[in-house]
Amino acid sequence: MTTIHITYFAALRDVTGYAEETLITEVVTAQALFHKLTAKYHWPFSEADIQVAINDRYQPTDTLLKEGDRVVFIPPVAGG
Amino acid sequence: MTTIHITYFAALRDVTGYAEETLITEVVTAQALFHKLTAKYHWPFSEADIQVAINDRYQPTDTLLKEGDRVVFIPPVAGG
Amino acid sequence: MLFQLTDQPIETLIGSLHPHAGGIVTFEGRVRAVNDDKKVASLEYVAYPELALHEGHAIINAALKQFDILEARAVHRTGHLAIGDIAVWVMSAAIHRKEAFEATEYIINTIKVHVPIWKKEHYSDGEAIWVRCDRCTDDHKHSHTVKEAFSL
Amino acid sequence: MLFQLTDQPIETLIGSLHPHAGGIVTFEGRVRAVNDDKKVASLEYVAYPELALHEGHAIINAALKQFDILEARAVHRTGHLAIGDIAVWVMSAAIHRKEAFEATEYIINTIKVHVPIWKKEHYSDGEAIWVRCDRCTDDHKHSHTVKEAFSL
Repeated sequence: MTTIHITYFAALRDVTGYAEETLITEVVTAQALFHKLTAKYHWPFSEADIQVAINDRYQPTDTLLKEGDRVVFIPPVAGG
Repeated sequence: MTTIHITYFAALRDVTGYAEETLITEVVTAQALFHKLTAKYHWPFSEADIQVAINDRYQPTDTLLKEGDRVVFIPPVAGG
Repeated sequence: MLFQLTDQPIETLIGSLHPHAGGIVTFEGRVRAVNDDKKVASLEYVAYPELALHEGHAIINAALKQFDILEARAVHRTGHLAIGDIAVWVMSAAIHRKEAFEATEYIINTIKVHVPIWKKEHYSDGEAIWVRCDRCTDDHKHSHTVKEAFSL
Repeated sequence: MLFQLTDQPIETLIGSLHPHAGGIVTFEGRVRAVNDDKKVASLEYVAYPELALHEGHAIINAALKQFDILEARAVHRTGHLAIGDIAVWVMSAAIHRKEAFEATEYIINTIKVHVPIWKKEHYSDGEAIWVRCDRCTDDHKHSHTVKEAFSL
């Protein structure tokens, strides 16, 4: 089991209902965590829509999660 | 014979030595006037370098000159 | 006046630059009154600051490497903005103008797809929408949106 | 800072524009300290005002017709300029940024070849030269000059 801190922004924050949560989870990759949370919160995004940041840097979705990682799922950006 | 007012700018003003002159001339086109003045002042330009303005508008070099026209020979521009 | 001549100094807010900088191109992105035929009342920009600053710096550094430019910078606003407010500002300075145009366009295009900043449009009918990838790849494609009706 | 986030207004001197203007691109041309490997001390711009204003207006009007832009303007300075001074400033505003980039680049490119304005570069060695068609067709081509040595 791994302790993961998750931060939500924008549409994901609104749908999830809060900004941060900490999970102790058996999932091994960021991708698996995304699917687990999508099932729980009914996020209106597919995996193709989402990028993943781990410890404040973009990472591939199949990155293995480590104890204490901070994970952010990035909905489609729209700056500018 | 036609009376033509000629104004000089930039390199042509420096080479010619003054800003304006009025000529009473037998030449019929702006092009012919250019060649006449080039012979007189040894301008360092060929006809291909020069554009012609008549009465403050660009005109083709073979434009016929009329009594009282204001002619400006435009050396290569270099704004900006 | 569409075109003016002046013998007085022309002033902008860019300030002094590299003395070899001859061509400076800026982009400013402003909040539009209408987007996708909907009347926008105001806009909210939210950033993920730690990653946004990292990616923003990386984009400017990539532009400095990739184009023959002397300087480049960008600033993105966050929070609530009104119609006409500047949301993002980009500047590139080069010896010659061509490179400055290319670099500024590259920087704004890349900011729009890489920097984690999100935009919620509040419409005059009370609806609010997180804009999804606003014309990020095609300036003429309509934006796709994630609708969250009445979340004002 | 190369890239900044701010929750404060971003200010420029452009002022208010059409409420649909989302992308604004400016160009400023500044006096460079070096041109064609020669050290420039100062610059003198001379215009043929009656024709320059006519051609300048025609260029802006052509851009407004040719590109999907909402506003455009340009201003060119005349007289003696120092290093770093702005010689020309161009602005286009469009709904979307692509058209604003294209229009601003078109306007400055066209001003440089059509508007009767001339530039005399004064070099630190005392020489002064009327610059001949400074990179008007090719940003990388060396400029040809009409030499008038020691005409200071």
